[in-house]
Amino acid sequence: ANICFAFQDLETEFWVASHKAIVETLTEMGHSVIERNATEDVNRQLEQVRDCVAQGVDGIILIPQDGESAVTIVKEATSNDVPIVVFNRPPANNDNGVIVVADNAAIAETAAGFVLEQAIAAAPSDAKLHAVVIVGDLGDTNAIQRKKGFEAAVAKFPERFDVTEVASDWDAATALANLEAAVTAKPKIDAMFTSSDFLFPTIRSVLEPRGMWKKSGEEGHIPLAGLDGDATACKLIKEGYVDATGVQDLYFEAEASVNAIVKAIEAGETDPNEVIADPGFALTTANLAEREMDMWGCKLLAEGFLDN
Amino acid sequence: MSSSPVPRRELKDKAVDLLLSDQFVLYLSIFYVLLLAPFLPMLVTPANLVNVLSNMWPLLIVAIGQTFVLAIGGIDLSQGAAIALTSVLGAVLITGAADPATFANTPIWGWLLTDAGGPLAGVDHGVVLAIAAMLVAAVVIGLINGMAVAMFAMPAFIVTLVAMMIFSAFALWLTQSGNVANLPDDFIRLGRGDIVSVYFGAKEEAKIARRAIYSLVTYPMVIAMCVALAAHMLLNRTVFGSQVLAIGMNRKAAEISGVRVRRIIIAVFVLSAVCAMIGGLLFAARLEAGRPTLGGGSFLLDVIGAAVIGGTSLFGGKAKVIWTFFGVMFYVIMASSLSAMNLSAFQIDMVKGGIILCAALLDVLRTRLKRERVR
Amino acid sequence: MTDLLSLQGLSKSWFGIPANRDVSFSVREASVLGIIGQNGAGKSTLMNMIGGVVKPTSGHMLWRGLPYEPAGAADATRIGIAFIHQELNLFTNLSVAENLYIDGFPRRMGLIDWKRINERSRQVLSRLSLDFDPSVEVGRLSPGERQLVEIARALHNEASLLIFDEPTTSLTPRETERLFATIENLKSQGCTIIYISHILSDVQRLCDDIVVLRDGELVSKGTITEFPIPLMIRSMIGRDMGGMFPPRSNQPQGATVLEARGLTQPGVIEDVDLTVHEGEILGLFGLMGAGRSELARVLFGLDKCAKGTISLKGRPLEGPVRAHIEAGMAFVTENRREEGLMMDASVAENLTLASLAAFGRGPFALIDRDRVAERTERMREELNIKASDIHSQPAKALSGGNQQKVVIGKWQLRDPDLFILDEPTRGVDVGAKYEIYSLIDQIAARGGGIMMISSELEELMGMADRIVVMNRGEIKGQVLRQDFDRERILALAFGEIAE
Amino acid sequence: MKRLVGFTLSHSTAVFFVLILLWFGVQAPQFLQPESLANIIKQSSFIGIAALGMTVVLITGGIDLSVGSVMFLAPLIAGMAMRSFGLPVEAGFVVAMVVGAGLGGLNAFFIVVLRVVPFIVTLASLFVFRGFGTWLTSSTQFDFPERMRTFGLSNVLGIPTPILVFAVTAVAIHIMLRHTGAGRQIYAFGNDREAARKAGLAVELIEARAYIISSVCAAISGFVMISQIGRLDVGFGQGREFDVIAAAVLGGASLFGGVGTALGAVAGATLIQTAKLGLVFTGVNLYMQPIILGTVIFAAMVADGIRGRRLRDKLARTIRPLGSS
Ligand SMILES: Nc1ncnc2c1ncn2[C@@H]1O[C@H](COP(=O)(O)OP(=O)(O)OP(=O)(O)O)[C@@H](O)[C@H]1O
Ligand SMILES: Nc1ncnc2c1ncn2[C@@H]1O[C@H](COP(=O)(O)OP(=O)(O)OP(=O)(O)O)[C@@H](O)[C@H]1O
Ligand SMILES: [Mg+2]
Ligand SMILES: [Mg+2]
Repeated sequence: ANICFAFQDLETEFWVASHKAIVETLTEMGHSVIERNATEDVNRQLEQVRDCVAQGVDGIILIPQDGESAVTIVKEATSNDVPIVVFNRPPANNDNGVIVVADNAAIAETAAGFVLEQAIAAAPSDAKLHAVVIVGDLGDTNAIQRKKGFEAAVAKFPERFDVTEVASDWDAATALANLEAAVTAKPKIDAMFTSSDFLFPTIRSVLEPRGMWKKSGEEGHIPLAGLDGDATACKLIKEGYVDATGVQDLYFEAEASVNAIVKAIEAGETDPNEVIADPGFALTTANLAEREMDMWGCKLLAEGFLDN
Repeated sequence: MSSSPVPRRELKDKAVDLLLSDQFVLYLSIFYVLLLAPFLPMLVTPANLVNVLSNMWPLLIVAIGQTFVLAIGGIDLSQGAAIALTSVLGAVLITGAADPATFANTPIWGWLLTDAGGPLAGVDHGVVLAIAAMLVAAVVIGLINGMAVAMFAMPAFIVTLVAMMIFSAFALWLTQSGNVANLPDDFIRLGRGDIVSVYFGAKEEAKIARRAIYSLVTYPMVIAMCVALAAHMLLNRTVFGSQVLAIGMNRKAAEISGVRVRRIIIAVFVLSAVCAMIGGLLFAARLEAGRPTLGGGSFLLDVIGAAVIGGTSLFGGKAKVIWTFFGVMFYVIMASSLSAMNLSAFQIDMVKGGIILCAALLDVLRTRLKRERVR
Repeated sequence: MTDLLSLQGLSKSWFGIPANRDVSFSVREASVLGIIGQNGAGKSTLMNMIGGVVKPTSGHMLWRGLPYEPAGAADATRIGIAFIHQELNLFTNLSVAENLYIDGFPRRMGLIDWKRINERSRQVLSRLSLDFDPSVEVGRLSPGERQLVEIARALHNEASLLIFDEPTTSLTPRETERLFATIENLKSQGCTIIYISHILSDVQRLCDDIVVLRDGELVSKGTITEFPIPLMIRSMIGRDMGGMFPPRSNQPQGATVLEARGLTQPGVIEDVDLTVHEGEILGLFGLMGAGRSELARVLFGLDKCAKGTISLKGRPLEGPVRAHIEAGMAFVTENRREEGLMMDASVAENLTLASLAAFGRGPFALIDRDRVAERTERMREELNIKASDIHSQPAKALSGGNQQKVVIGKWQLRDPDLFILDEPTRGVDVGAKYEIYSLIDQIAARGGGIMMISSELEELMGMADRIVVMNRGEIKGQVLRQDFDRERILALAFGEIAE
Repeated sequence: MKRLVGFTLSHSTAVFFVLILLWFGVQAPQFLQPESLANIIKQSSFIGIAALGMTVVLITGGIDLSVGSVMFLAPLIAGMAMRSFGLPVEAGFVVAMVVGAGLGGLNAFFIVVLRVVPFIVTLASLFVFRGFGTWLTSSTQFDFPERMRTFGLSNVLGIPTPILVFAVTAVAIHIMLRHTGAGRQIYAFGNDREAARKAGLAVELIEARAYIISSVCAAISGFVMISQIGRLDVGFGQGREFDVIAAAVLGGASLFGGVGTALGAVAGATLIQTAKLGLVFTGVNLYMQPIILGTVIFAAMVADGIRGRRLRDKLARTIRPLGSS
C-alpha cells in the first residue's frame, strides 16, 4: 500500500529513532512510504496531509505537533476516507483515528519523582531543598506536558522544594547559558530534571568544571533525571551519573502504529477508531537490571549507536 | 544591429519581452511546473492544483502586508507574532468550551475564559465581534511598530524583532502555551468553506467520494483575492501608494515635497499587521484553533522570501502587489513540488535552497537583459 | 608639443541612444583643454570613458601614443589620470583624510599610518587654502567644502592629466580664484588639464583649447583665441542667443507675499527680517557658509527656529513643511541628488511628487493617469526637459541640467506663490539657464514671489529686483536693482561693511 | 546637576548598560560577582563572535542569513575531520574556519559574480548548508572526541578559552575595520557603491571579503560553542541569524550600510546576554522573560537614539558662535 508518514520534525534522537523504525518497518513489509517533514509548523503539516490525501494515499501515520492540530488533521483525513494513525502525541479528543499514545506528563512525573525522593532521602528531614528543572520550548506541547509532570512530582512533597526553572527553548546553547547562570546564582542543587535527555551533555558541561558532575554514591552527586530514554541517557545511567529517565516504548509504539494502519487498509476501513496506550516507565538506577532492554536508547547503545 | 532574418528577431524579442514583463514570475512558475510535470505527474492533477491554491491564500495576504513595509524600505518581522496574538485573542473570545486542565493557570481564567468558553460564545454575531476585536489588536500592534519606527527613527528591523519577541511571548503567556479549540462553525467555515466545488468523473457514481470533489472557489480564495485587489489598487494606483513608494525611494525628497512621511510609515505598519491578522484568521480557522505558536519558525522567511522572489526590493521604492502574488504562487508551487519529489527529509532543504537560487539567477539574467535592451 | 591623450572615434550609447558619437580629438601635454556643450551633450560620458568608469561602445584611445583601454577607474588612476566628477563622489561616512586616500592608504606595519595621512592631507588641503581638520567626517561638510575635498583628492595623486567636470558649481568667487591659480600652477608644472564648465567666462580665462560637443558629437574645436563667447554659445546650441538674461517682463507689485520677522536660531541665524513681494525676484547673496541655505530651510519649515515669525500672504505660518507647502511655498534645494529627486523613479513620477494629492480622484484618491500624462508632458515641453520617455527614463539617467529642471518642474506643477530657489542654475548650461531664468521671470510675472539664492553674483544681478546680502547668519544689507554694484555687494558679503 | 544630565544623555547607552547591571544586582547580588560577570561574557561570545562578522556584512549594506547554518555545518565538518584523521582540536578549529571561509566564498560567488541579491543568496544557503549537514549526519547528533570539551572548558592564563577567542576576534575585526585600508574601503563601499567603483576600488573583492569574514566568524562562533558541550545537535544554530543581526544592529550597525563598529557588536551581544542571564538570575517567570528582554532591548535602542540625537546636536554646525548676539 501507499502510506503517508507525516511527522513534525527530526531534531531529537527520539524522533529520528521513531522515524527510522516506522519507515523501515513499512518498507520491509513492502509498502511504499511518502515522507513529509513539517519542521514544527502546524500549518505546513496540515498542508502536507492534504497534499497526501490529494495524492491518493491509502493511509496516513501522523506525528502531530500538538493535540488541537491533531484533531483537525485527523478530521481532514477521515472526512476524505483515508485511515489515519496518530503516533505518540494524543489528539485533544479521541473520537477518530487510531491513537497510539504515551502519557508524557505521567512518565515525567515518575522519573522526576525518583530523583526528588532521592534528594529527600539524602537530606535532613526538615531542610528546604533546591530543585532545578530545565524546561523545553514553551510553544511545544511535549515541553509543557513534561513541565507539568515535574510540577506534579514536586507537589507530592509540599513545602520541601524551591524550584528554579531554566528555559532551554530546546536549544543546547541557550540551555548552557541559562543553566550556567542558574547554577552560579544558586550553586546548591539537590535534584535536577531535564525535559529532554538530549541536554545531558550540556548539563555535564556546566556541572563538571564546578565539581558537581559525580557518580551516584560519590560525594556531591546531584540526583539527575531526564525524559526520552535515549542512548546517552542509558549510558549515563549505567555509569551512574544519571539516576532516571522517563521512557516511552518507542518500538512498541512504532510497531502498533504500523500494524494498525496496515490492518485498516487491508480491511478497507476508512475510519478505524482505537486508543493504544503505551504505559511507559522510568528507567532508574533501581530497575536498570531488569528493564534495561525495554528502553530504546539502551538497544541503540547496545547496537553501538554512540561508538561512531 | 545584426542582419539576422526578421522572424527570428521577432521571436527573440518576444522571449525578451516575456522575461521582462511583470508576469515574469508567473511564467517562471508555469515553466517550472511544465518542466517537472513529465517526472512528477501528480503535480498537475486537479487535486494537487486545488491543494496548492488553497495553501496560497493565507500566505498571500500576509505577504501583501509585508510588501507595503518593504516598499518603504522597512521590514516587518512581527507579522508572525501578530498572527499568534490575534488568533489567540479571537479564539478565546468565541471558544465554546475550555479545558480547565489546560487553562486553569492562565491569567485570563475565570474572567475572560471559563469552562463554558469565552464571553462571545453563542452570542449573535459573536464571530464578527471577535474578528473586530482581532482587528483592533492588529491595529494596536501596527501602531506600536509604526510609531517606534516613525517617531523615534528606530530601525524597523530591530523594532519589529522586539515586537515579535514581546507579542509572541505575550500570546504564550496568555494561554500558558495552550491552544484554544472548540471554535464555532461560522468561524471554521472561513478557513475551508467551499463556495463552488467541482467533480470530475462519471455521473452515474452512486456516492461521490469526498476526495473526488474539488473545492474550486473557497472563502479564503475570495477573501485573499479581495485583499489582493484592494492592495494592488492602493499600492500601485492611488496617491497613498505613490507616496509609500516615494518614501522608499528617497525619504528626504518625499519629506521636502510635503509627503506626510511619518503618518504613512505608521499606516504601512498598521496595514502590515492587519494583513497578518487576516492571514492568521484563515490559518486559525482551518486549524480550528487559536494558537500562540502560529506564525513561528521559518514562516517569516517564507513570507519575505516570497515577496522578494516576486521582485520587491528590500531597499524600498520597488514593489508591486502583483509581483508578490506571483512570488507567493511560485513559493507554494515549489513547496508542493518538493513534496512531490518525495525526497528524503534529509535532502529537502538542499533542493529547496537550490530552487530559490535558480529562480534568483533567472531574475538576474532578466535584469541584465533589461539593462542592455535596445529599445 | 606632443599629444598626451587622443581619442579616436569614441562612441557610447545608453539604451541604444547615443550619448557620444564618433568623437575624436587630442589633448596637448601641459595645456588646458576646455570642453563645452549643453546639458546632455555627452561631456561627462566622454570623461567617464577616459576615466575608465564607462566602457566605450566603439572607438579607442591612445595615451602617450600607446593604446589605452582602462578596465576600471583604477587603471586610469594608475597611469596618472585624476578625475573630479560632476556629482560628488565622496564617502560621507568617512573623514576627509580617508576620502583622500581611500584607494591606497600609506601604511606602517600593515596598518594605516594615521599620522602620515593626516599630515599629508593637511598639506593637500592647505594647497587649496582649506584649514579644516582632515579627520572631520565629510558628511558634515557643506556642499562647497565637499567639492573642495573632491578637488584635493585629485590633487594629492600627482596625476599627469586632471579632469575637472564642473568643479566650481558650489564654490565662492574667492575659492574659484584659488582653484584657478592652482590650475595655472599645475599647468606650469607640466600637468595637463581637461576643464568642463558651463561658465563660459571661466572657460575663456583658463583654457588654451576648446572642444565643443553637441548632441554627443564634436561640432568644432580650436584654440581659445578662435572662440569668443558668442561663438562658443553658437556652436553649443546651434543658434545665437540675444543675451544671457531674458528681459524682466514686469515690475514688482506692492503686496507682500512673504514676511519674516526676527528669525533667530542660536548658532545659525540671527534676527533675520525679510520680505518678498508679489512679482518680485529677491536675490539672496552670501559666501559659502553664510547661512543662506539654513535660512531657506527655516523659512520652509524644515528646520526649527527659536524666535521670530513667518507669514505668507498675511497669514502666519507655523508647523511642518506640509503646512508651508499647502500655504503656497515651494523649495528647490541645493542638493538635488539627496533632497530633490528620487533617482530611480521616472521623470514623471518625480514631477508629480509634490502635487500627488491633486491627481487623486474619488474617495480612494485613485491617481488619474491621463491627467498625470497630460500635465507631465506639458511640463516637459514647458521646461524643455531632454528625456527619451518621461514615464520610463529614471531621473538618474538625465544629465545634470535636466535633473535640475525636473526639480523645478515638480514645484511648478503646484503653481506656488513663493518659490525659494537655492542655487537653481548650478550645473546648468547657458541655454537651459536662459530657460530657467525665463521660467523664473514668468513665475514672477504671474504674481509669484521668488527668493533666489545664488553664489553667482552675475546671475543675481541679471535677474533680481533686489539683492539681500548675508554674512555669518545675519543680514548685512540690501541693494536695489538701480544701485547694483559688484564691489559693494561683495564687500557686504565679506562682512567688510554693513548698513 | 545639569552636567550630570548632560553626561547621562550623551553616554546613554553605557549608562543604560550600567543601570541594567545594577537593577539585576540589587535583586540578586551574586549577579555582580566576578564569576557571574565572566559567565556573561563567556555566554555572549557565541552570538558576539558571529555578530562581529555580521557587522562587516551589514556595513557593506548586505545581509547574511546563513550564519545559523554555518554555525552548524562548519563545526560538523571539522568534527568529522577530527574524528577521521585524529586531528587535534586546534587543527579542527582551523578546519572549521577554512570550511567557514569556503561557505562564505560560496555566498560571495553568487552575490558578487552572479549578482544575486544577498538576502536571497543567503536565504538559499541557509537551507542548503543546513540541509547538507542534516544529510551528512542523517539528522542524528554528532559527538566530538572528548578532547573537544577539554578545549572548550579550558582556561588560558586564567581566562576561559571562549572569552579569549571572543576577545581575539573582536580585536582582529576592530583593527581590520578601523586601521586597515581594506576595512575603510568596506565603509566606503557601504556608503556609496557607485562612488567606490568610480574611485577605482576593487568593489567585487571588498564585497566578497565581507561575506567570507562573516562566515568565518560564524564558524568560529559555532565551533567555540560546541567545544563547550562536546555534542552537536541537528537543530543547533537554527534561527540564530536573527539574534546575531539583532546584536549587530543594537551595536549600531545599519541595514542600509555604511555604519557599524566591532565594539558595537560586542556591546550589543553583551547587553542582550546580560539581560537574558539577569532574568535567569532573578528567577523571573519563564513566560515573562522574553517580554522583559524585548522591553530591555527596545529601551536600549531608544537610549541609543537619544545618544545619537545628542551627538548630532552637539556636532551641529554653527555659523555664528553661540551666545554672541
Ligand atoms: N547612466 C546613464 N544611463 C543612461 N543614460 C545616461 C546615463 N548617463 C548619462 N546618460 C545620458 O547620456 C547623455 C549624455 O549625458 P552626460 O551626463 O554625458 O551629459 P553632460 O554633457 O555631462 O551634461 P551636463 O552638462 O548636464 O552635465 C544624456 O542624454 C543622458 O541622459
Ligand atoms: N559642518 C557642517 N555640518 C553639518 N552640515 C553642514 C556643515 N556645513 C555645512 N552644512 C550643510 O551644508 C549646507 C550649506 O550650508 P550653508 O550655510 O553653507 O549655505 P549657504 O550659505 O547657502 O552656502 P552654499 O549654498 O554656498 O554652500 C547646509 O544645508 C548645511 O546644513
Ligand atoms: Mg555632465
Ligand atoms: Mg547653500
